[in-house]
Amino acid sequence: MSSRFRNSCAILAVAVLLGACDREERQSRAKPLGETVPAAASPDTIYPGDPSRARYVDARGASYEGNAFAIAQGQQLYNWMNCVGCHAHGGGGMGPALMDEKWRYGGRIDQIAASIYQGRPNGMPAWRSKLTEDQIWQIAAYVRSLSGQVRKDAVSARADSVSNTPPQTQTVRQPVRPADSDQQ
Amino acid sequence: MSRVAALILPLALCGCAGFQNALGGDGGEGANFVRLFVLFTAVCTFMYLLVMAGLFAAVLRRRRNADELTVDTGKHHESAPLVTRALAAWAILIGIGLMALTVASFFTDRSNAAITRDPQLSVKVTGNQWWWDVQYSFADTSKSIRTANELHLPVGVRAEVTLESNDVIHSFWIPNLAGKQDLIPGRVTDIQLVPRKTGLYRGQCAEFCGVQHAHMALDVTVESKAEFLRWAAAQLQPAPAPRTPLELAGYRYITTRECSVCHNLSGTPASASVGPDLTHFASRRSIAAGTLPMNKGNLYGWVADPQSQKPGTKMPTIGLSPDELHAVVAYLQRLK
Amino acid sequence: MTSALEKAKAPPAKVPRDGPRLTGDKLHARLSATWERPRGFIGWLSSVDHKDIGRRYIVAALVFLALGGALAVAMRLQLSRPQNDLIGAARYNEIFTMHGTTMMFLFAVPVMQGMQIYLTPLMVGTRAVAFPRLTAFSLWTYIAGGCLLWIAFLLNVGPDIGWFAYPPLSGPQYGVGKRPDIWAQMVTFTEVAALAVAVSLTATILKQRAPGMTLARMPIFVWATLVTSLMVIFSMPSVALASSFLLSDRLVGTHFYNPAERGDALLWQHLFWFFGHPEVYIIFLPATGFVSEIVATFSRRSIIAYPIVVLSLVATGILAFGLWVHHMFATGLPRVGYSFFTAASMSVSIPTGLQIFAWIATMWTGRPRMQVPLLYVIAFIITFVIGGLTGVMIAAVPLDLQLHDTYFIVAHFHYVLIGGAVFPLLGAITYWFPKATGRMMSEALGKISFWMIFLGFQLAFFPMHISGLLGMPRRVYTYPAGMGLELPNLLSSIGGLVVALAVLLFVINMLASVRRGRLAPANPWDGTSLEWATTSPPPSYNFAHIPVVDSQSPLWDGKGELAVVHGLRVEERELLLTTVMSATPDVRDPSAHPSPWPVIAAAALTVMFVGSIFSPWAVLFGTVPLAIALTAWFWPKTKEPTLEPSIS
Amino acid sequence: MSLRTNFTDDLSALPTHAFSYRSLTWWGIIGFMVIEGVAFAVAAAAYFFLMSHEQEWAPRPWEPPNLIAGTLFTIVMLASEIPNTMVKKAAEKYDTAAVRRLLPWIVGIGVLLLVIRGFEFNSLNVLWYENAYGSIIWALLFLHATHIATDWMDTVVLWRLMRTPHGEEPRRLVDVDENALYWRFVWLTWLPIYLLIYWVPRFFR
Repeated sequence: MSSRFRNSCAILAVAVLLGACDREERQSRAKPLGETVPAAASPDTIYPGDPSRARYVDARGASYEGNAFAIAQGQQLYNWMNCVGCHAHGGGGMGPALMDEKWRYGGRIDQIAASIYQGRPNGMPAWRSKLTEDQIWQIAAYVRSLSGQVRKDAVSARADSVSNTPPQTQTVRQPVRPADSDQQ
Repeated sequence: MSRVAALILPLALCGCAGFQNALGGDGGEGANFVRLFVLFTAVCTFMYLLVMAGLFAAVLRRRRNADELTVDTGKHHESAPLVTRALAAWAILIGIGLMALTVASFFTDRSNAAITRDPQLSVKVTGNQWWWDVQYSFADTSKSIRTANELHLPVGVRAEVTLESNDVIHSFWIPNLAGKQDLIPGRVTDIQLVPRKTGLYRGQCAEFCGVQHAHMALDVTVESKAEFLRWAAAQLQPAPAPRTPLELAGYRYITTRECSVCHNLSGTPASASVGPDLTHFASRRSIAAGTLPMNKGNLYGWVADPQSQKPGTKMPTIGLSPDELHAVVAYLQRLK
Repeated sequence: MTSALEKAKAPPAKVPRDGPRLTGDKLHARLSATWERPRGFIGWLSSVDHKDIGRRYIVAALVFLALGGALAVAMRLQLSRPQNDLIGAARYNEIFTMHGTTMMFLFAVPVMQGMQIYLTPLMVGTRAVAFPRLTAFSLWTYIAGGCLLWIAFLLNVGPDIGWFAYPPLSGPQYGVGKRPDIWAQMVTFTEVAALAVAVSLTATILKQRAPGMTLARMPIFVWATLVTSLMVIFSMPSVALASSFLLSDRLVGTHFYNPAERGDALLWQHLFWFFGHPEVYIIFLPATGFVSEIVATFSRRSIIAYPIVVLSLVATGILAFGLWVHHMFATGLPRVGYSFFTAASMSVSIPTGLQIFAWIATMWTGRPRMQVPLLYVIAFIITFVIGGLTGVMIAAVPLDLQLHDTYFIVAHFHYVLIGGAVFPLLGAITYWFPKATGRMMSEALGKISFWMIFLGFQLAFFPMHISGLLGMPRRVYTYPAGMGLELPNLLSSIGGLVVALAVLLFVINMLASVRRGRLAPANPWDGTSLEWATTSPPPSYNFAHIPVVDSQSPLWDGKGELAVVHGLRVEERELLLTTVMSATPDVRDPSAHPSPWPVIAAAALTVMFVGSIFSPWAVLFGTVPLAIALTAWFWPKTKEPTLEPSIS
Repeated sequence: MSLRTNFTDDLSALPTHAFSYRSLTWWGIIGFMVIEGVAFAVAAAAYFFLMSHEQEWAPRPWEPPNLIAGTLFTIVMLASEIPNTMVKKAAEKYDTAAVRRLLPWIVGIGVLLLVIRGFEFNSLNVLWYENAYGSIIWALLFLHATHIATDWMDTVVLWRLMRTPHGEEPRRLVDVDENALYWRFVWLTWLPIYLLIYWVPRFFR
């Protein structure tokens, strides 16, 4: 066994370890207690436009994105807060679809969190002071999974409810692009 | 003194001490359980002693002809003359014992089924991770009581509890009153309770249901009919109005902020049903499904940081400011 | 070139065979050359010797016992006082899931099968198991499954759903991450392993018994092995299917357990317990086999009522399939059905009661020698009968509805599984240790650890009956003070520590005795079955000549003489097949040579199974390496066929 | 104490192979057939368990599966028993040449069956993730498809092996005989599954 082989084995093992940790970590509370607005809520992300030009990326998103526990919590909150009422199970209705590739206010997790936090014109309420930031991040993580943006090993195939979408684990990853041409 | 009692009573097995005790026998089924359990224990102990007597006699008995039926005599295949008859007798004894126990069990089962005909009170209990949603419905359909994590029952009244689950399988178990019954998503099950003695009891989820399975208890109060009616009348009232400025601040916070998206307080704008109903929260014996006894200190601890009291509970740690915390606790305490 | 027909009719070739003219040391040298595994690490991996495989099975299972035991100690520390915060809720849930899963799937069943793999060919007087490579494959599959579970646990992906993993808690919505998938796939691994062993052992027992060993002359342990192997074959497909359904619910969104889409969460419970109840007897019946062997040897007489004991084994095996609903009394099924399952559950105690009678009567009429194996048997009877009687209690619906899912049940199944299976196992290890290693275990150390285990066990588990009656549900990571639960839990924790120390002492005794124990003769206890006819430890080929049997206790009745048949080849691996009922010699059959392909196939299977946790396509692509490995496994390695066949 | 050895019979004249229940591998194959048979039976029990909750089966608005592909599959499957029996008979008569001639046919039929099986999945009128009815039908069909696939693989390997000089070995003909036996198991188990997938959802509408 060459030392290179051994090293790569070790690296692989560490990578698996970290990957598993990230995916399976169960955070029962947000790490920074009582922090303020998600940083991505700077003015240029509130309005339609190319989200890739957004100036700030909120680093906290990384600990929610692809975390199975956060996504599961987000899924439950999505139902409890009746997001289904407007967005259905991602297919959209009164509100825009969440499982396609069009994102008017940006499809990054921090941008989605900002949209939930601040609310958006034409009916999306602001959830600030209704949900904790932790919960908003969790919902954002779940919303990201609807269009296949997160790792498949962290999402659940279905909820224990009436199914009206193909299994989440089989969702094709949609490219994230602005929906400037699309008027809902 | 109470510590000494706590140490001695379980060993004495007298069964009158605990308020969550299968040997309490304070309800119809519970009493049947105690009778049947005593019978089974007696029969089983008898059989056990018989086996032990045989075992020790076989091992320790002094042998007159030391190697009567052993390899050394070459007669190791042979059987002692008594063995066949003893074997037959033993088989018959086991058979009779089992038959008797089966019959006893069958009649107890029938008696359990019989005492619970014609329910006089119907309650619906819904299991959630990790709390109980409790709804009373009455003949007058305009009236209904919704509460959580507590069950009030009038003594001697046959109550039918309908059981459902919103998420995973739970099991409804108030050992002093009756056996368990699972709450299974997609199914409706039921259990009949006939409390015989007034008192405070405790029930607990008995089917593993996730992280906080250990903290999913149910406070049971069996009281006289009059007391029950008084309780019910109080429960039918909307949430009390705030009286002091501090309570008012708490009322505002609870009914407009994070609390209101999950909890219901009748007569206020908070009308969600994700979490336990809080209308008469302060009249209950415990916080968070038996996690903490109800008192001011625990209330502060719970509202400030539920995740440290019951890690994994669905109630988030909001991060209230000290002023908000004082206000919220003040109003919660008002909810008698 | 001769045709197949001519070859089939050709007389046997002139090749060296065992017999009066080839015996003793010369035969030993030649048979060893044929039957020993190749040298080196690859040779070690390639071994198909049932003694190697059985030993590895047992050692691996004991390692898992130690791991599971460490978790038990952790749980007992957490529960030693109320409101303890030593271990958090989430971690505690992982720990009890791992404890139950490890003990049931990675310790209890494999250790029994390991003993069976080791002992069965020796007891029936043959040179190898029926399918040596399949048995080797099973070993590696089992180890891969165990490693999967434990590596996942160390990587913080340990399952946290309890060892019977009820959906919806284990389903896609509430079973978060890959934790339940790890559990379900580990089940698949161990089922594949257990089924492979069961097929191999069944064929060994039916077709490879020594000439003259009719069914009525088989040692009781072989009977127990036959019954449990058949039980494995009939019960395990059910759980394999259930766990596949669970995986597909979680991975591709099927709805087997989703009531909102016409599925049913109770489907899992039916499928699981249809396996789960027989599973208990799959663990327990081999233990009764140990007991029967030990009792006979140490009482210095054959077992009383042999036909009754055998019928009891068979009856228990059959009845075990009619009991599964008694795990589901609280689910609200129709009451009429309950009465049937109550009666059936209680009736299981009849065959077991008869077996206990036979053991006691054997000791009564014989002359018991109080050595460590027999001490364990006596402890077994004292302990197991308590577990059996509490089992009768919980078979009654009104009692079960109170006792179900409480610490009373925890006490009950530890009494039947530790008292009923682990005590006999420890006795059996002491009993057959000299056969396997050539050295005796220390009697003094053995007695010390025996008393510690026996008394520590009672201290640990008897109070659990009380805590259960006082209303303590199982699987809680903590309990409130003031309910009277403090003392029973503290006693249990102390007892648990004593048991842990005692098991450690037992293992130390094993390790020390392997190196420095007293050298053992071929038949140190004056036993009667065929494994004592060969040397300690047995040679790679087990028996120089295949023994002939004409009674239930061949060595005692042979009076120092052993009748044998001869004429098997010595340059090739060859077995003697006999007829199923009367065991008359029928066919000379080649036996497989060592091969690295079983371990490679197990590795390919591991890739496929682990991959299919993450993607359904792994099932498709994973078959390619597996098919290659299996083809290479079966493909003959010699260029030309020989007149006398071989499996190379 | 070592035992005195007392030689009795000489076994060197015993045959080195035998067909049917005298063969060791036959018992192994029976063992695996029982395991898989139990798996099918349990799957069928699960099917009836799920069905017992429903008023209609297939539940509306789902249509029962289309019959063409499944029925065609069944016909081909039954017809395959003819060459299968011929191979089995030839093997028992040690007719290596006939076995070598017939095995490619069996392999070909296997390919045909796998192709039709693909169309069967297409004709179920329900997807596995739509409801539990769809899940169990897909599971049954998939479970049986794995048997077709494994036996086909097995036959291909055997066919290649029979074409080598090893095909002249009598034991290989025992392998052929047992492979044919397994094929009988595969088509016998198909018949009830065919009814469960295609006909029961029609009868209970």
